[in-house]
Amino acid sequence: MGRTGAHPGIALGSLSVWPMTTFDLAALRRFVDTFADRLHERKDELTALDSAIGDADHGINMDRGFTAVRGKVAELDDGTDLGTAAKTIGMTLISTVGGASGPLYGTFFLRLATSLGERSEADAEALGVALRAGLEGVAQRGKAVLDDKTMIDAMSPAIDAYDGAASDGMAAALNAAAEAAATGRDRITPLVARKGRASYLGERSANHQDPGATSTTVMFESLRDAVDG
Amino acid sequence: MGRTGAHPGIALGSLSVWPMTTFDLAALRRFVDTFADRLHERKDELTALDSAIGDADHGINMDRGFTAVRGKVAELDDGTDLGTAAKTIGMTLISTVGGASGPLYGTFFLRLATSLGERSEADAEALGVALRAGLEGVAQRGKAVLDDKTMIDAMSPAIDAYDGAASDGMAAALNAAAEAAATGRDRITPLVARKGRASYLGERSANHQDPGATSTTVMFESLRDAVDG
Amino acid sequence: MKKLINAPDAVVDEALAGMTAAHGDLLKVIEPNVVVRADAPRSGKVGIISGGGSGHEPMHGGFVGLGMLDAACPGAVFTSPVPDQMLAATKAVDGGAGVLHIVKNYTGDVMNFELAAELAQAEGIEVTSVVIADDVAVQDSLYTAGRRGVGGTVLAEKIVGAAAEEGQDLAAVTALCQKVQDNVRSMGMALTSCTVPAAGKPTFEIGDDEMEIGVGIHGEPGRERRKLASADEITEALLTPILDDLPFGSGDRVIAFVNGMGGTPLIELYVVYNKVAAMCADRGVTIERNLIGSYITSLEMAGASITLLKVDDEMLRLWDAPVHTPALRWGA
Amino acid sequence: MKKLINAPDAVVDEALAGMTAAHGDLLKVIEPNVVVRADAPRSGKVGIISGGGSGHEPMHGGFVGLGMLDAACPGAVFTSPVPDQMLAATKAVDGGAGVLHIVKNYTGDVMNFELAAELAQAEGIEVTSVVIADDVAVQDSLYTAGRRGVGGTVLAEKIVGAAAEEGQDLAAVTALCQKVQDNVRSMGMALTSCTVPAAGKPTFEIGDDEMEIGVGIHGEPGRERRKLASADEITEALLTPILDDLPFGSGDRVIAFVNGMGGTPLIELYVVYNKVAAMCADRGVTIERNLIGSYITSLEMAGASITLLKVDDEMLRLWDAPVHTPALRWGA
Ligand SMILES: Nc1ncnc2c1ncn2[C@@H]1O[C@H](COP(=O)(O)OP(=O)(O)O)[C@@H](O)[C@H]1O
Ligand SMILES: Nc1ncnc2c1ncn2[C@@H]1O[C@H](COP(=O)(O)OP(=O)(O)O)[C@@H](O)[C@H]1O
Ligand SMILES: [Mg+2]
Ligand SMILES: [Mg+2]
Ligand SMILES: [Mg+2]
Ligand SMILES: [Mg+2]
Repeated sequence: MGRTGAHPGIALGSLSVWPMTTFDLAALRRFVDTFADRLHERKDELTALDSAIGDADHGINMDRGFTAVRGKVAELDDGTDLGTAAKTIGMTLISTVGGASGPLYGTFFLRLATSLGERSEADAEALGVALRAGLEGVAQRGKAVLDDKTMIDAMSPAIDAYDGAASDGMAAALNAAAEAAATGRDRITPLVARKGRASYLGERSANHQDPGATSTTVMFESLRDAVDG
Repeated sequence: MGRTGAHPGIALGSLSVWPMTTFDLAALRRFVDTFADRLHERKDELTALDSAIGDADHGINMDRGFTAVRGKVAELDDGTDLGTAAKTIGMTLISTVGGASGPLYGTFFLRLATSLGERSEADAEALGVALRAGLEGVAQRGKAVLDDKTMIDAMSPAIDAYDGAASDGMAAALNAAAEAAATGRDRITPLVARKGRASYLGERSANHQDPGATSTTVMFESLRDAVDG
Repeated sequence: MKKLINAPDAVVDEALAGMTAAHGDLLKVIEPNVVVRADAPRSGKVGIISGGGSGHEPMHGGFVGLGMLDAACPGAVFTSPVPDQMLAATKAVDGGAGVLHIVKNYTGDVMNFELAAELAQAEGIEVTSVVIADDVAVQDSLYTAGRRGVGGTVLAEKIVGAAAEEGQDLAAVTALCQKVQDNVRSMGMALTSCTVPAAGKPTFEIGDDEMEIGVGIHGEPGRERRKLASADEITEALLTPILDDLPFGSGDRVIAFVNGMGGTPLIELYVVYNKVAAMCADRGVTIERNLIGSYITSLEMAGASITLLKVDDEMLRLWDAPVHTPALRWGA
Repeated sequence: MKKLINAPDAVVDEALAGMTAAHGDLLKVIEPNVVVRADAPRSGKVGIISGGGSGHEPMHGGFVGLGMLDAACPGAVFTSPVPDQMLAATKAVDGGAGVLHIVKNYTGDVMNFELAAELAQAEGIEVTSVVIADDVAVQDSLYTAGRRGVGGTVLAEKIVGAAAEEGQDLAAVTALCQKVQDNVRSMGMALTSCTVPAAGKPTFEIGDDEMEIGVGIHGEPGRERRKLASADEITEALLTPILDDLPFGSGDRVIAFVNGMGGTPLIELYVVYNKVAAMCADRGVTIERNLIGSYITSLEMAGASITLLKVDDEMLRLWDAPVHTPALRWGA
């Protein structure tokens, strides 16, 4: 599941053909494995980014969190609905990551959970709605706005791009999201941080890549590859 | 004064001609200046030797002490007797150097002072007697014996050599002393220290030059050059 | 990386085990990694809890005990603890009079404490929070994360802990903590970086003739890199912005706190204090009490911070009140 | 050289000025550089003095005050003080009941204290001396300088200070100090060297993967250079020789002291203590009290030492007695 569906059809009320990609527990598990793998591989890179303008723990934090998440998600029954699964991810992150990224990524997945509810599958639209709910949770929790040089600057354009491409199907939308996240990550590199630890450096935070925007980009790439792959 | 005397003569009861070199306050002042200069120049070298097998302060200690001694000796009246002058050196060293070298060098000069007494000049023999009294003071105070790898291993052969050459005059005797000090200093380099801080290193103290034996060699060289100079 | 540790992942747990072994009379460690006063909960007493990343020892675990904290929540090194810890701490120390959370102003700490407070309140425990943000190296602004919480936290925990110990209620204790926050200012500097155990290498590179001015307590670079200077110049660079910020002026009475970052020996802190005393005297500021030592650290970083707290008789009385914790002890 | 100092030659004097400014209630500094208890001399009380090179802070100046030292004589960095200091200290604290000199076993310290004791006795003051030589890294021998005095000195000063404070006479206090010396053993190690300010560069070079085992407290190399090891292995390498030397055996009661060398943070000392506690338990040795912190240091050296003192009820009672000094304080 989670690949282009076996029975494509014409979406009601739409002129275009919606590829029948859906997001289900298997896709979510692939996403978690992919993201956890990549965080582990890129742990030192993320920590090095955080050394320059933070406290040298972002890679360590994310790796610790998703190692725990991977274990929890593996334990879930195959019949678990998406809301319960996403809630497990969110709760696990909150309980294991700490720092800024723990509550932020944790809230992201908790809001996803609320939005996905008892669904066992989400179509492109439902996933888009859920992702936007996640983004809003992160924004509320962290009170960061665009250009504060945080993960928001990767997450927000990613979800805008997702919405813009959603009519082309989940795979296309997630591809657009991953590319927009990377663009957002790079766009803010020259900026001076106004939120998070990097803000304490003032002008010295400019011209450094933000660790959180980087891990968020990895998250959207993992999501794309888990669905598309 | 302090050079080969202006009126050389035949020593009574001796077949050889004793050059009439005497050691007086002017010679002592030259000695102090020379030794103080050289300790200052070689401060880092002595401290480096002490870094290897001690606590990295021997050059600093000796320089501090002889800087103070130089000032005190400069203040002495020109009519000051040798005993008083040597006592000033000893007391100043004891009051300013600290560490092992303070009491040891201090005792050396205090014993010299007692031996020289109210003399205003010392001939080669009297100086030899005084130097040996100094050596005995150092040995009593520090309880080191030959081959313990301390300043004793430079001082003791130096004074033996002095005595052996005293009949050739003070200059020759001091020359022999300086050479014997250097030989003693080098002879003990391979040894394992049994006294002082270097002894705490056990076998690791072997094959390092002893700082105190080095400064003692500088002392005898300064004495030679002050008299011979 | 040269450290007396067994494995990067084990440092925090093993240090907590060492604390438990050493100070069983004062504290215990409960799941999930919460240092709790041995006699908690104390009925009718407001519970005082704090927490933050590890690597700042003795803060906060070393301040658990009579007259100071009821519990401390140590996160991973330099990573704020998770809400589960603060929730467990809050429940463990609640004696029915409510619990104050003393939070250092870092995004992570603030969010994790907030989550815990929400959960505790949902379980019926009254929780208040005061955020300490005393670092004058960071410009204060509504549009940023604001100032960091640094040395002032130690003074707040001592004074507020004394008030709770003598039975003041949650509102009074909370107001007092806010008063300390309003009157305390700090600034720090680093001669060297430090190495997060799990990262394995120094957070930043720094030349032999350089220093970082305006650092926090997480091994992060400071506001500015400068040429190494004398202790007097460094003290001026830290203390002048502190004095000017509140501002502290003639007639003011203060507690002066000279703090080592972990790798700086006490002899150097006294050299710094000597200049602090002279500068305060010049401004007519009276140092009523002082604290000199490494109490809020950044692992093995070499460097120091200075904190001044403007006090009144009441704050002084609470400062002098008995305290018995692993790291601060007097009158008991 | 990265230090918070103004000039190498000024460090000791400025640190003493800082101590005076900070702790005027406890101590004063008299010429020639002697830290004296503020209320000295105390009539009828045996005076306890110690001293040694500077660079070991808080030892000894930080231990001057109620229930510990009456005076401390700080020499230049790592250089034993001069007899003038000990003579002035002895005269300043003599309350008619005599004065005990607690001397760490270094040739320089022993000789300078000896000279001072002779001078003081010549002035009619009764002086006794006890030499502390507790470092098991050094083989004990009649033909060498013997063992160094290290961590045991701190415990001796506390216990003996308490005995003097409660009015024990010179003979009793001297015998007690000797008893502490006879029952205390220590050993230390270094991860890094330190830099004597006047020397300007590290005393020894050491690789990133190396450590020195069996170091003293003067930045000197140790008995042996080894590959860096885990905290548990290091603790075993230090504690096993200590346990075997006295020896400490099943049923023995001890004070365990884990000491930082100046540049090692507290979190690491707790990791070490965790292993010390486990090893003592394994041997059936009961840790009755502990002391964990940087109390006898080598400037900014990273490293640690371990000290065990076998105690009886009387020594424990004196350990627990009130002490109020800049660095150690309880019960007061
Ligand atoms: N207020 C905020 N809103 C959104 N993201 C934030 C905020 N503060 C920090 N971040 C993100 O968190 C990242 C740092 O995470 P991490 O290093 O794990 O936590 P900490 O800063 O507590 O050490 C930053 O790079 C940034 O992208
Ligand atoms: N017991 C002793 N007898 C004679 N000389 C000694 C003795 N102990 C040490 N020394 C000498 O003192 C030198 C060290 O002096 P110094 O470094 O100034 O003192 P410290 O060892 O106290 O730091 C050694 O190199 C050695 O030559
Ligand atoms: Mg971080
Ligand atoms: Mg030396
Ligand atoms: Mg962090
Ligand atoms: Mg020395």
